[in-house]
Amino acid sequence: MSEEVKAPAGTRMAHEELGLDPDAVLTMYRRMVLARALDRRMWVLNRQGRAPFVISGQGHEAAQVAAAAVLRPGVDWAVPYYRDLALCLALGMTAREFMLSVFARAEDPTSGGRQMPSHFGLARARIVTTSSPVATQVVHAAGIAYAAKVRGLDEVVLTTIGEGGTSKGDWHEAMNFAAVHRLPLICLVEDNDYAISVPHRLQMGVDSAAERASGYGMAGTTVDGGDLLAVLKVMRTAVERARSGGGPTLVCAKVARFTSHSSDDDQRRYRSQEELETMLRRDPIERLRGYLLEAGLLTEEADDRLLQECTAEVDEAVQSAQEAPAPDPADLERHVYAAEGA
Amino acid sequence: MSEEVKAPAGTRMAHEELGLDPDAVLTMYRRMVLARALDRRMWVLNRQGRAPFVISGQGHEAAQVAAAAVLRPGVDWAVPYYRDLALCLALGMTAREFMLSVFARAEDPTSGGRQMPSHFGLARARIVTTSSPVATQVVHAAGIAYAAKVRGLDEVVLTTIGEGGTSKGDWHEAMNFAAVHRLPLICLVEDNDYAISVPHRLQMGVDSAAERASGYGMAGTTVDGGDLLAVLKVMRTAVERARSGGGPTLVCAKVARFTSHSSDDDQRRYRSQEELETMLRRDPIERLRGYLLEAGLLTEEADDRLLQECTAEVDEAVQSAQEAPAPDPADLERHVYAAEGA
Amino acid sequence: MAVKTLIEGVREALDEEMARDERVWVLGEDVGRKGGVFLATEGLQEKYGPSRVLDTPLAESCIVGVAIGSALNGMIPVAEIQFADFIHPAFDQIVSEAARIRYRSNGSFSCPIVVRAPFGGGVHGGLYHSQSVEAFYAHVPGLKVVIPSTPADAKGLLKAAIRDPDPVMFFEHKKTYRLVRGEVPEDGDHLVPLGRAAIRRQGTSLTCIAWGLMTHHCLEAADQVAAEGIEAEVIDLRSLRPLDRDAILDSVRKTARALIVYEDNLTGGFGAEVAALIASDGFEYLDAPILRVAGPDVPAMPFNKPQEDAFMPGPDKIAAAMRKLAAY
Amino acid sequence: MAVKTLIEGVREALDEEMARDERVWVLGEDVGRKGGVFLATEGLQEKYGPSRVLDTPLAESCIVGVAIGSALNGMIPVAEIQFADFIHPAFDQIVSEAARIRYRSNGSFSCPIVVRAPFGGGVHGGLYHSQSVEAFYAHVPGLKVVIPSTPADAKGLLKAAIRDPDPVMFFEHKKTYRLVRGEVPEDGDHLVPLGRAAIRRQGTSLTCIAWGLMTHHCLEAADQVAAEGIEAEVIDLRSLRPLDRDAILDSVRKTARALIVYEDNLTGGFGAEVAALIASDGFEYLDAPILRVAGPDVPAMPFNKPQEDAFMPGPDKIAAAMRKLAAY
Ligand SMILES: Cc1ncc(C[n+]2csc(CCOP(=O)(O)OP(=O)(O)O)c2C)c(N)n1
Ligand SMILES: Cc1ncc(C[n+]2csc(CCOP(=O)(O)OP(=O)(O)O)c2C)c(N)n1
Ligand SMILES: [Mg+2]
Ligand SMILES: [Mg+2]
Repeated sequence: MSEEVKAPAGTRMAHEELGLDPDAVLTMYRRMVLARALDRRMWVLNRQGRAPFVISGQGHEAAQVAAAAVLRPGVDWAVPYYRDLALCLALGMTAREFMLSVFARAEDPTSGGRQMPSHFGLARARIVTTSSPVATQVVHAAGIAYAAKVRGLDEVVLTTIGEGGTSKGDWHEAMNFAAVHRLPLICLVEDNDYAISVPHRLQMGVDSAAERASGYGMAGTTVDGGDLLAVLKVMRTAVERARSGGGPTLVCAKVARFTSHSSDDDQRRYRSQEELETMLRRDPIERLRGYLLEAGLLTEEADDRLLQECTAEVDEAVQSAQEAPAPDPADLERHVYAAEGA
Repeated sequence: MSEEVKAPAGTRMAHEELGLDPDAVLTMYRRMVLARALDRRMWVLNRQGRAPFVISGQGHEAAQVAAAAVLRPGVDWAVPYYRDLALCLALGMTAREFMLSVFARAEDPTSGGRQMPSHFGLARARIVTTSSPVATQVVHAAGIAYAAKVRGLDEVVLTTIGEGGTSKGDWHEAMNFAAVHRLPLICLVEDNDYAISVPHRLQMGVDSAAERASGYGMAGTTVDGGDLLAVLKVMRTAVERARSGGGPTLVCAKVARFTSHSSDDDQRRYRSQEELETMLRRDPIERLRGYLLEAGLLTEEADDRLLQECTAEVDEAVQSAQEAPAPDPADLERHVYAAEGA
Repeated sequence: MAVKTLIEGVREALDEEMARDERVWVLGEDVGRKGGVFLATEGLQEKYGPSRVLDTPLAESCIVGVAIGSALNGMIPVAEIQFADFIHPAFDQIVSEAARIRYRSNGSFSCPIVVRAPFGGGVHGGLYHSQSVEAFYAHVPGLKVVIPSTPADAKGLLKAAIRDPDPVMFFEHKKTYRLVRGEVPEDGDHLVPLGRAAIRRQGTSLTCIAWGLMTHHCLEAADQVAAEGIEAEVIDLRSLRPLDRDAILDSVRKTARALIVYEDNLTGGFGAEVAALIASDGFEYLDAPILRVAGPDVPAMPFNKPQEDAFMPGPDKIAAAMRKLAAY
Repeated sequence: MAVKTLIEGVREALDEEMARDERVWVLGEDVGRKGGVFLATEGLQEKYGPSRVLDTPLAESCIVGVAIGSALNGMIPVAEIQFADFIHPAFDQIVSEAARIRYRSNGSFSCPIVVRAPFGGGVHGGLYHSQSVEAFYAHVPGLKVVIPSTPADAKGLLKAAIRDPDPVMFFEHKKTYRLVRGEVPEDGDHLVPLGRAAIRRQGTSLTCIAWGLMTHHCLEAADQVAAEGIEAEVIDLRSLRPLDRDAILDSVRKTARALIVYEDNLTGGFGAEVAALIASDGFEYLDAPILRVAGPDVPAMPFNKPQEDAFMPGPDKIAAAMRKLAAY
């Protein structure tokens, strides 16, 4: 799409400052749009009674796609949490693979339909298997990073968590360990102001979890998570620090949670109409779209085309996943332990 | 002893700055000396095979006695840890009561000889029952402080912990909770550079745990824990903050661990002779003694007398505790639950 | 008496006890404005204020530890753990602390707390929203462990738990919340004593021992086999700790056959203790092996329906075991 | 073969496996310079360096979580928990994470870790340095639970645990560390397979099932009653999970009487599962009730000697139960 670029004369745009060519920015944009389309579709499926449970990342896409952009998939590690659909797609999970988990199909590469959807994991992409208990993953990430360091491997580990999750002991223990050993770890806090219904001010006494970084002896930054390029810049610094032995970084990206916590929640019970309206204006995709249009990197027509492509991809994923076979009850007892002799 | 005061003309001494009269300072000194004498004696008992396990607070006395001095015993709460002999004595535990626990006697008011010595607790003095797992007590302290706040009681809660203990998730969860609710809580970290054999630099990536305070949104201070009056000053500020609704304070007092971790440890295995010698020079009692002598608050003779008094108190405590009856095996199953109908 | 759901029984107990005694308070994730993810605490924050119905940070060890501390300072906390699956981070606070405060202080401190948690599967909760955790706690001296299976019991047992001077783990099966309806006494002093089992169905052919949702599955199974002349006595334990030994042994003395049913993983589940008790103290009454029907030994209940169904000890599996036992 | 202590068996296993496979590493509190509070890791840091023998911060959940992470990235960690009493903060990492990584990922990830912890009492350890915790973990599918009772087994089982592709909880009774001596094969490939019990004494009068220190107490008791013509067969389970069902049932088939002995609190201890197994699958062989001798249901072992002794299931109590059982 680079033929459509029309950079305004005389000014250096943010993506240029970052040395990004138009394709790179558009690729990220596309990832966000695809994630959003998939995410929206799963809510439709939920309302139709075809997906018993969904939990989504709408509003978090810019932070996730920027974080993914600094990783080398299959080399660096991602230890995500349930909102990270855009992150996982950007790291190589396909739309169909995701839909297989939404429908809990046998082929679902994450868990064979054993886990709830959005409990990500994909071995080939080094997306580590995750669970529901909040914050346990952060400690695994520290362990992976420790192994990388001890084994002398050039690997960086990204882990993500909500701001609520930073209240857990595991988060603290992992941050401290990572700081003591100056591990190649980045902890991205996706701060959407709520932990289900619990607002930020009841969760912590500071504005940003990143304020805790110095208390561990590590670098910390708070960034506007609705601004893809701003997050990208911060993540680049973090990943360079990690690669060069400078130790871990704690990044807090301020994002918006567009949907209720999950399909079992209704956020209108605890957020006012007014608050919801203001919040919904913080759309990272709209924002990037505006930027791209303004920068002349995108036209309305190209955008329509892109949306259609994404929708088609989603349609296909849904259809194919829907048709895939359900798990066999006879497999219930498989993989509790390694198979004998395996 | 106030007749012995000879304040040097023209200069205001540190205790005067704090508005302390000589008796107040000498009382604190006496508490430190008594704690040290008791503590030393228990090691003797251990070597004689009369006390199977001891763990002590030698080197920590100034910080503890200063902390106790700002509390109102029986009104304010103390949630201590195992090094807090001086703290507990200052809050009203008697030497005999302590020795009852060293000998695991039935009368031991802490646990009836059920717990290891130095697992403090004394209901009448509002010293809360404590256990061995590190850091659990800090969360209880937060809960006590929450209750005080909600019930509108004018109570302050002091809790103590080693620097190693700050690595635990429970410590983090409690600090965060206390900060969110601006609780009347003081957490005193007695930082003696080691957690058994693990040195400070492997425990945390910062010089002082108090550097974490701002990350919770609370006040934090690091203080020379060998300097009684310096700690007292910090603790006064903290307690005033707590009483006036200003929320919690994290105080890190740098102290020395004179003894091995416990009678089961030998610190020569992991600390060099040189390091040990330097460390042993950081004696808070010697330091205060020097100050008192210089300030004319104490004479050598008065000091000798005081030491004799303390030794006599220890002798009596040991003898009386030694003679007290052992627990009855028939009581093994008591107090698992409240007695029926109680 | 009005017919209510089990969760209404829970809510009424909380409401009445909070109204009766201002020391009683509730804490947990989302218990305030939202009223809890299952709405067990709905309306309580409006009524009693945010200090007594507190939305805590996301930290289970903190929730239980703060509860303990508040109990030490004169309050009576009812801590909600959002799902029993997430109680594990609080294991140390429960087992090392709450359970031992009385014992370790030789009776000079006590810990009157209640920890409530929804447990159990069959609600497409997947591996981490379906677990049974009662065996871990029923093993711990110093704790009491209670599981209601009817709305009236939910109310009466919870009220008794709140008034109990010791720590009580109160587990509510998620699937019973709205499925199970029944009359609930309006009486503010409707208390069901901890430690007493209830005989839900009289029978002479065999004794079937269960708790929570499984009580209902056993009753269904009993109905199935009754047509074949097998009369199962169904005992709902209600308290696992203290355990109503007499109720179990009296029934086995009568029937000479025992079947224990639980949803938790078979091996090391609490049903093992019930079996062990019968095998020692009730051995002379027995005419047949002691059977157990329980969840299989897989880490937990899968999310997908076919495997979730395969995991669940349902009425059919239970009826089959009843037939086998009766025919022995 | 040289005669060694049990803890020497542990140390040799670690040393040999670290020498054999550079992926193996050790982490825990004080395992480095100090060599562990019981000296299980003495000398290893000097030999293998501080990265492979790591003194961690004081944080058990971190120790286990980091172990898990390192296993996901190609290492084989042996995490030491200083005392089993302090494993509770890591409960969530062990139960929700380590035990389920294989299952929840449908086999695409695995978690080959070993968690070692000294457990048990009789060492004036008081309430928090004496506990038995095996029942909690033996209940958890996805974990293996191993307890050696001899130096040779300590070595062979630990080596097997390190080579096992799944998470293994390895509990060592503190009192056996130096008290129990025995020949230890020098062979670097001396492996004792997990899941196989050992018959420590042959007998026909009754079957006595135990693990850890209790094995030795049972053997002493068996010697006591042998003079009276009671020949007890003593089975040392060695693995609680997987459980050697055949060894247990074969022996009971022969003796018709079963006694289960454990130090942990009676109610809900792992012996309940053994009893339940015999009561279902071995019922036909039984001529007598299944007896258990175990720790009383008090929170833990007091520090003072009289109550510590009263807690302990010692040879006399066991012998008394053997007599009772044989006379039935
Ligand atoms: C240990 C644990 N406790 C409770 C829960 C239930 N729960 C799931 S998500 C969630 C809120 C998480 O909030 P936050 O960390 O801010 O992430 P967000 O969902 O806002 O992205 C809670 C309480 C859980 N999964 N794990
Ligand atoms: C949860 C837990 N883990 C391990 C231990 C064993 N242990 C007892 S004291 C201690 C070191 C504590 O160090 P620190 O907190 O610095 O306090 P200090 O003893 O130096 O005063 C350890 C590891 C314990 N008691 N609890
Ligand atoms: Mg959030
Ligand atoms: Mg220390």
